[in-house]
Amino acid sequence: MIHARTGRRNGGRRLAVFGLAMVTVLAVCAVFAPWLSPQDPLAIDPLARLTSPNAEHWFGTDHYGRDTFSRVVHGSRMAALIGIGVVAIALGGGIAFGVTSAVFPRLGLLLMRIVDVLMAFPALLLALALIVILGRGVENSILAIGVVYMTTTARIVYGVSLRLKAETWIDAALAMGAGTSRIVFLHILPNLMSPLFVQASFVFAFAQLQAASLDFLGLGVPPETPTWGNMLSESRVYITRAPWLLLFPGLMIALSAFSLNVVGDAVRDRLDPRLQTAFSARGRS
Amino acid sequence: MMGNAAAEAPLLDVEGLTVSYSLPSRHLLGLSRSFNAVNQVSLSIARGESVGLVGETGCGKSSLSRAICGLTPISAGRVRFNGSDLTSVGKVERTRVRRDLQMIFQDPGGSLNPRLRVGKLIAEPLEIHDIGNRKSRRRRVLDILEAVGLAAGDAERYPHEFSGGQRQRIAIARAVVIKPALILADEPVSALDVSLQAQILNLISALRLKLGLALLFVSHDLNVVRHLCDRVSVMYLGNIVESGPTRAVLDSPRHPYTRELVASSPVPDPDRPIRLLAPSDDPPNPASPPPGCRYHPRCPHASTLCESEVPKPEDLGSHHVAACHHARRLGRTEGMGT
Amino acid sequence: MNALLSVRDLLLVGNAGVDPGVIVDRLSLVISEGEALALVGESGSGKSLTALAIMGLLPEPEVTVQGGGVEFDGHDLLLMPAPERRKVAGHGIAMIFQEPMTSLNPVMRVGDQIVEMIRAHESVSRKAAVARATKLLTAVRMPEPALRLRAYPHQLSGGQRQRAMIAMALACRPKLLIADEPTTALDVTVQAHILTLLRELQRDLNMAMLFITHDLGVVATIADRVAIMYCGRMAETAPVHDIFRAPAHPYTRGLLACIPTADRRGSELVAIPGQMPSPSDPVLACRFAPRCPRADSRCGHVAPPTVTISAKHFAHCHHTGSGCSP
Amino acid sequence: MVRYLIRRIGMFLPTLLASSFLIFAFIRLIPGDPAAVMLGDQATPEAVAALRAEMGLEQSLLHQYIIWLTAALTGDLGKSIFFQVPVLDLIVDGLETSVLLALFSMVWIVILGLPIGMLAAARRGSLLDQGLSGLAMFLASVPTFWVGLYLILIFAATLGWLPSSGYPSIFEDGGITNLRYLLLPSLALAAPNAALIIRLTRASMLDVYREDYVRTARAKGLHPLAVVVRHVFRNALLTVVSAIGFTVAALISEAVVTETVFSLPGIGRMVVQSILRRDYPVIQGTILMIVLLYLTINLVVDILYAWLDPRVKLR
Amino acid sequence: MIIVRPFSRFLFAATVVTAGSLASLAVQAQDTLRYATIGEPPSLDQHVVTSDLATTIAHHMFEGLYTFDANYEPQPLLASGDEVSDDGMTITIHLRDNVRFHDGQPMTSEDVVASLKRWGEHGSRGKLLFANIEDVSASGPHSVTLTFTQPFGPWKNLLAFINGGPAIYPASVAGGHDATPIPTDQYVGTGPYVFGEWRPNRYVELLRFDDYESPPGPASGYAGERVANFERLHFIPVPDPGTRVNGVRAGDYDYAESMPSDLIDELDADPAANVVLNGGPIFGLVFVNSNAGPLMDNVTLRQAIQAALNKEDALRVSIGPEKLWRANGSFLPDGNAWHSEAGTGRFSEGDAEKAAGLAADADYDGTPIKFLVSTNYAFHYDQAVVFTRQLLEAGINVQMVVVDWATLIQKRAQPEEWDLFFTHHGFVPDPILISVMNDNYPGWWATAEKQALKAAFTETNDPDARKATWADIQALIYEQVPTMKTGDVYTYNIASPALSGIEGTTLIWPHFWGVSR
Repeated sequence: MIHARTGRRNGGRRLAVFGLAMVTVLAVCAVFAPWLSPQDPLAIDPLARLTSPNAEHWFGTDHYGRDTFSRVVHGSRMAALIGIGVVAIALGGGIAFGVTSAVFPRLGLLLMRIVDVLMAFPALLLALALIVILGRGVENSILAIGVVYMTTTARIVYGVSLRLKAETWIDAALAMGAGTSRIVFLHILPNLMSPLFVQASFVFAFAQLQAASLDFLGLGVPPETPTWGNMLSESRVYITRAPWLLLFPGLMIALSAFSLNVVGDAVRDRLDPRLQTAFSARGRS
Repeated sequence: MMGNAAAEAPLLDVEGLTVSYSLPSRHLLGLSRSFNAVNQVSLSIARGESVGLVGETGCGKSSLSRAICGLTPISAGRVRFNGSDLTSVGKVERTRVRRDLQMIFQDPGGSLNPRLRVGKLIAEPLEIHDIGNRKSRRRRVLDILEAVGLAAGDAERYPHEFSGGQRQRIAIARAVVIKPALILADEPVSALDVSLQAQILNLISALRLKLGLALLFVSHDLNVVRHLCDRVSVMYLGNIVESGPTRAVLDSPRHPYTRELVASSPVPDPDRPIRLLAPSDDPPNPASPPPGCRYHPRCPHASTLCESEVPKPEDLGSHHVAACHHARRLGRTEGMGT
Repeated sequence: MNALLSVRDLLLVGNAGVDPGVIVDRLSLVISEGEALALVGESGSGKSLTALAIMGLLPEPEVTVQGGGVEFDGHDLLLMPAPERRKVAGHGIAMIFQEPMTSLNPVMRVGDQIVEMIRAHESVSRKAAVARATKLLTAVRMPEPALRLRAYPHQLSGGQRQRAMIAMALACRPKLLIADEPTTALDVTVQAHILTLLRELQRDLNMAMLFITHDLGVVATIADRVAIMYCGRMAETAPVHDIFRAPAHPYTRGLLACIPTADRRGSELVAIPGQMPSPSDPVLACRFAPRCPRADSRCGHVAPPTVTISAKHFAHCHHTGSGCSP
Repeated sequence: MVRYLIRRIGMFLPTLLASSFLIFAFIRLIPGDPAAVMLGDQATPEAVAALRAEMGLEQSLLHQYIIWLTAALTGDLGKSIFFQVPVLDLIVDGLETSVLLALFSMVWIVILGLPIGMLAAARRGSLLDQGLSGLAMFLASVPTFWVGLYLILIFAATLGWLPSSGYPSIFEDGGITNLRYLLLPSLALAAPNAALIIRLTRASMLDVYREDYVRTARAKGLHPLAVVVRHVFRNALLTVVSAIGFTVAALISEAVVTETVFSLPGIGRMVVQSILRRDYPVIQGTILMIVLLYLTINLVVDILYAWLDPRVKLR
Repeated sequence: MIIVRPFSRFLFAATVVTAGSLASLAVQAQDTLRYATIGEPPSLDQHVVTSDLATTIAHHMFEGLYTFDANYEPQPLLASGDEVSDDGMTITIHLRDNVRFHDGQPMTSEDVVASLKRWGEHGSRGKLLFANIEDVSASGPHSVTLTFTQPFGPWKNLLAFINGGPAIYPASVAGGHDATPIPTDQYVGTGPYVFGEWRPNRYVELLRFDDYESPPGPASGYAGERVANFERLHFIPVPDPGTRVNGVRAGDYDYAESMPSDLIDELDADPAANVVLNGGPIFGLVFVNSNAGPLMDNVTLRQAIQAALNKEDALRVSIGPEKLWRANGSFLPDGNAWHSEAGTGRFSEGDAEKAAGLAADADYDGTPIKFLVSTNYAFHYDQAVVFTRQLLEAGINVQMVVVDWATLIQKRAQPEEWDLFFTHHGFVPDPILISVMNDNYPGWWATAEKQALKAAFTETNDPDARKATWADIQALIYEQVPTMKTGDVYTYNIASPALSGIEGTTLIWPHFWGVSR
């Protein structure tokens, strides 16, 4: 009768506000990176290598003498690009696979078996395999991670679509004589939007982690591109010599994933507390 | 010619309708089993008539109504509606014919897509059947909203902004906006509180009178059926065991199951307590019905004949039909009404 | 008869969620030993929460007791420390619920759940507890009780599950059984059996019963006395015959007029217009006033008095005096 | 139960077969010539060509697949091009590390995830709950390798409490105490997944707590601990158990990174190294083994689930 | 509050107990030296494998006829002495007669002949020598005669260079294999350590050879006495440099190679690690494609590229501390006999204007120039990044193609895939071993001028003549730009302070005879 989830609401809301603020800051960084960063993120200064944070270089410099702050700011741009790309592929493919499978059960059986097979590969391995085939590159990183999360998204979309299909209003529409396209576009897709928004925020968050892992293994975005993962990968030997080089990009990855998770969580709680188990926070990793 | 023929023939004529569901096989390589949720049921409704379909959970009443609406595939039998055989006509024709057959569901919230505004929801049947233009549809929506007791402004709101009773009004508005000939209502008031239930029952009655609708009313509540329906059919385990004029069937039931049902139904009168006619409430398993008369394991009147032979429907006069070997013996003398 | 349970001015407040506000407003009721009281109301009237408050099972902190007292067998339950109160649960008061499908733990055998109940309150051996559980299942007319003891809930039918619930509730011979719509989810034929069983057990064990329902037909079957609630407040309490024969409160009358019966066939039902306000809506002195055919300006401003119709018949309304029975 | 088992295993085999084909096909699409890599910087083209021929790289793809699969079925996954030893030997050796690492991590996940999740659920809404939930969310958002680097820095390089890297087999010198080599890596690997389990445990405890049967249990006057342990926990565990499937997948996946950071001789690092060396047979064999492992664990999880939930096995 | 407090106390206690169980005592294997390598060698077969890592491991078990002393002078190892005929065409090498293989068999001239022949036929470095050799034969049980087609100066250096060099295997092993590396079960050598086992992904294990007969004389460089103090050597692959550093600090490894240059000051100051500099510098080389593409025969454009590069900047960025690099144009370092300043004026001009002018002279039209570089070696990548930016500033459109090392090796063999590629070269005692001297090495530099000078270089035994010719070759390299040296890099390793006998500088590869704990 009365939802028993309200207890965490205040704390949850504070966290969600923080998350939303962080996401906004990151988005602003991504859009206005060239204006926000005080220096060219690629400019090399051999005489200012590995300087610790100071007034000129807020986050210090790396071993090229490049300004870490500027690189971190520019990194948000790649993070956003990868996140958006991965979400687009994961959701686009996931919706196509999932909804088609739910609406055409026979075809669905086959499609979902394909998804099953892809899901039999642990995520990073699948991404790794795809990267190795496709070669390093921003697009290929996006594609590889996108395919990984497409499988989970397809599963979720399939599940939610099946549940929607069992809803009385679909029966009602069918009883009225509604055709397949009407069912799909008017009755299923709009109702998928909020769960998909939640899924999108989680995919966005975990795309950051996967991309960072690929970069770290040296199989992600080309190393000359300033991404947080590349920055970590390049400077991991300086963990004692120049700890700021690991601290800031690492924190950025964590914060971006964290804030998106928090936002997704809050939205899910708002939408339907019972969805909790349908969306695992981590999805696949 | 056409008009005459249609007037004489029943609006809905269901003959030998069977709905079967398959079950996973017991053994890995065994044949898949199936059971008949609806077993060779025949039923007809004339124009403007209201017929009640009564039974308990798992008796097949929902499967029957869903099959008539085309939501569940039919395994055998025929459904004629408005002169067309819905089981044999093409898809386009079937959609056209179905225009005159609309459905109302039990759960007033669930039958309305939460993402669509009420105006859009009500206009949906008009859109599907391509009736009128945007403007005329809009007008009809507003008219019908008023007819069901809602305000014109409600067209812009979403279903979740309404209470249960109001949502059922919306569902009814949607069902009647297209001016159908028959409404199939599957337990439309059982989820509502008694004060709202009365409002909705009154609304259905009023609309029926105004629009000359025929009604197939599926319910487990004898009081409601008694109130609303001209005729009633009682289902047990996929079969119609008794049917006839409401008063005749419910006041002097001839089938032992109907008698049990009537005796079990509580009446708001402390002087008319419920009575137990069957020895137990052992639930029937629809997937493996007993041989012979399906009711015999619970029946206080069962004889050896009942264990082996399926009773045939028998007309006991004035269209009162019962499928029981002992229907004549269980005569009016043991009438149930007080 | 002695008052076994008395609820005084119970005030339940919803703190957050969909409907913040006063949910149960200074409700009082009394149940005597061996008496069956039906608490009647529509959904949202607060009848279930009242029962949960008595049991100490409110979904806190969403709903909390903000005032009043619950006295059972001479002890104030609300002031009792938790361990003692747990002793009352089961021993003194037991409860059964509406959904027999979900009220039993799906991964625990039925027998174990009954045994758990027995052993929580009495130090008996497991074997003895099992034997008693078998007896209890027989007492509630469970078919093949020994077999059902080892079954999981999903292997039982709805009626059987409710029988198991009843067996569990009766395990420690409670003085009061609270039954929260125990038959609403069941088919009428099953309901008839469960109601009959409850009635018999209640009389045989001389157990008091608080039976919560919205179905006046069921009330007529099960109750000695009836309390009608509307929107968190008591509307009318009376012996069962008086409620049906001489309802005093307009709401009670309206409810009775709503029910389609053989006598009213074909004619329009006299529906109560409008709908029940939610606890968050502004509060009028009489909550039923907006829907009441007899309401006047007094009803909006002056709290309705408690009118004594007869010794055991009370109504809370300005307009009980005149009016017709349905 | 038997029927359930058979049906579940019936799903397992086709998936495995389809995966094996995918693995084989994937690997062949990778650019890079294993022969050239193997012979090194100063190799002549003729030597490379000769080696290619010797390694069977010139035959048709399907032919290579069938040969590979038939051999794989008999346990022969080929010979490592780089090490010139049977792939199976490499995998078996690597499995000790990887399986122990995963087990160790699972232990962390369970002993950290379940109690903390339960605690957070018990103190729902409190500052403690907010803190723990926030922390869990943060840990789930931190890259494992980052955690690993800091763990090495703190516990190995600075404090010197634990070994920084590597893992000598427990069958070698040091025996069972060699497990200390896995403490830090397993902690790094467990952190984000434990965070997931914390969140999941908390959520499903709260979900179950709202179930009617928990209310029934409380109505029975049971001690709260009995309610939690016998009624809430067992049912909440169902959700958690079903999550173990993808937790294991996550462990395997992230082990690739963790084993690289900690220089563990496991199959995860072997995949990465073999990709860099273009050691086809090893890549194929290892990924096949990982997929097999993963599918098997999922099978076990499902069976465990069926065992925990009587509703499943009778269906 | 749903659950009572005693429950959370219980949880707390459980957590504490768990944390307590973490403590565990370290156990150290006293007689094992643990060496953290950057990875795993492809094979330890010295004849055909030129990997430095392979040599680091293998020179403990395989020995050649000669080796280098601390002054990079070749000294006898398995040989006891040699005689060179006056015309320089016949060389007789005398072998020590007390040498035993690990399988217990004595080493004879037959084994030496078989080993030299396999090396000469299939080893890339062996081919350099054998191109001038007519015949190798045993001239006694412990003496071998090499007959040359023409005098060949660098013969002893080539025989002493064990990396890709003439390790002596038993005749049964050497005679039975071609270019394919010999399998591990046939690793039979003469060195102070015996092959133990190779546990892929875990370690390569060498065991002390108890019947080892050390060469005479005091230890100097690799020459002289060899004493094996450790019972076993473990070469453990630890690809992550940070992990190697922390591993030595934490005591998990006794020795770790290839340290990040920026950490040298920190490690120098760290009592938990001793810094060991590598003796010979390595140097980066950017090869230019002489076979295809826009740079194939456009020497002016090559010079434009060369002029644009400021190698000092690149070195500073990629290496950092100045003591670890020299912006040195000479292919061999200062102090080495082969040092020469010829042509080095063009080494690091860093003159964008001049480069742009040269590019214009070369009719450069902005065609993209593909620069192949891998990330496996940080300094390749780092320097390539700097060069790319310098070239872009000079208007030369360079595009980096970043791949992993395996792909680079594959791609560089295909002339149409690249225009420039980055690699590095280890220290060599004789310039003939520098890869650019090999006509078949990718880049395929084989101009007539080169061929003439190369012939002159190898035909004489006279050291001064050879040095002069080498200076000419170096000048020609700066003129024709087949490759661009990027400067000397001194790598370093770290050792546990517990080790004694480790010198501050390695000769080329670290060695662990004469070292103890």
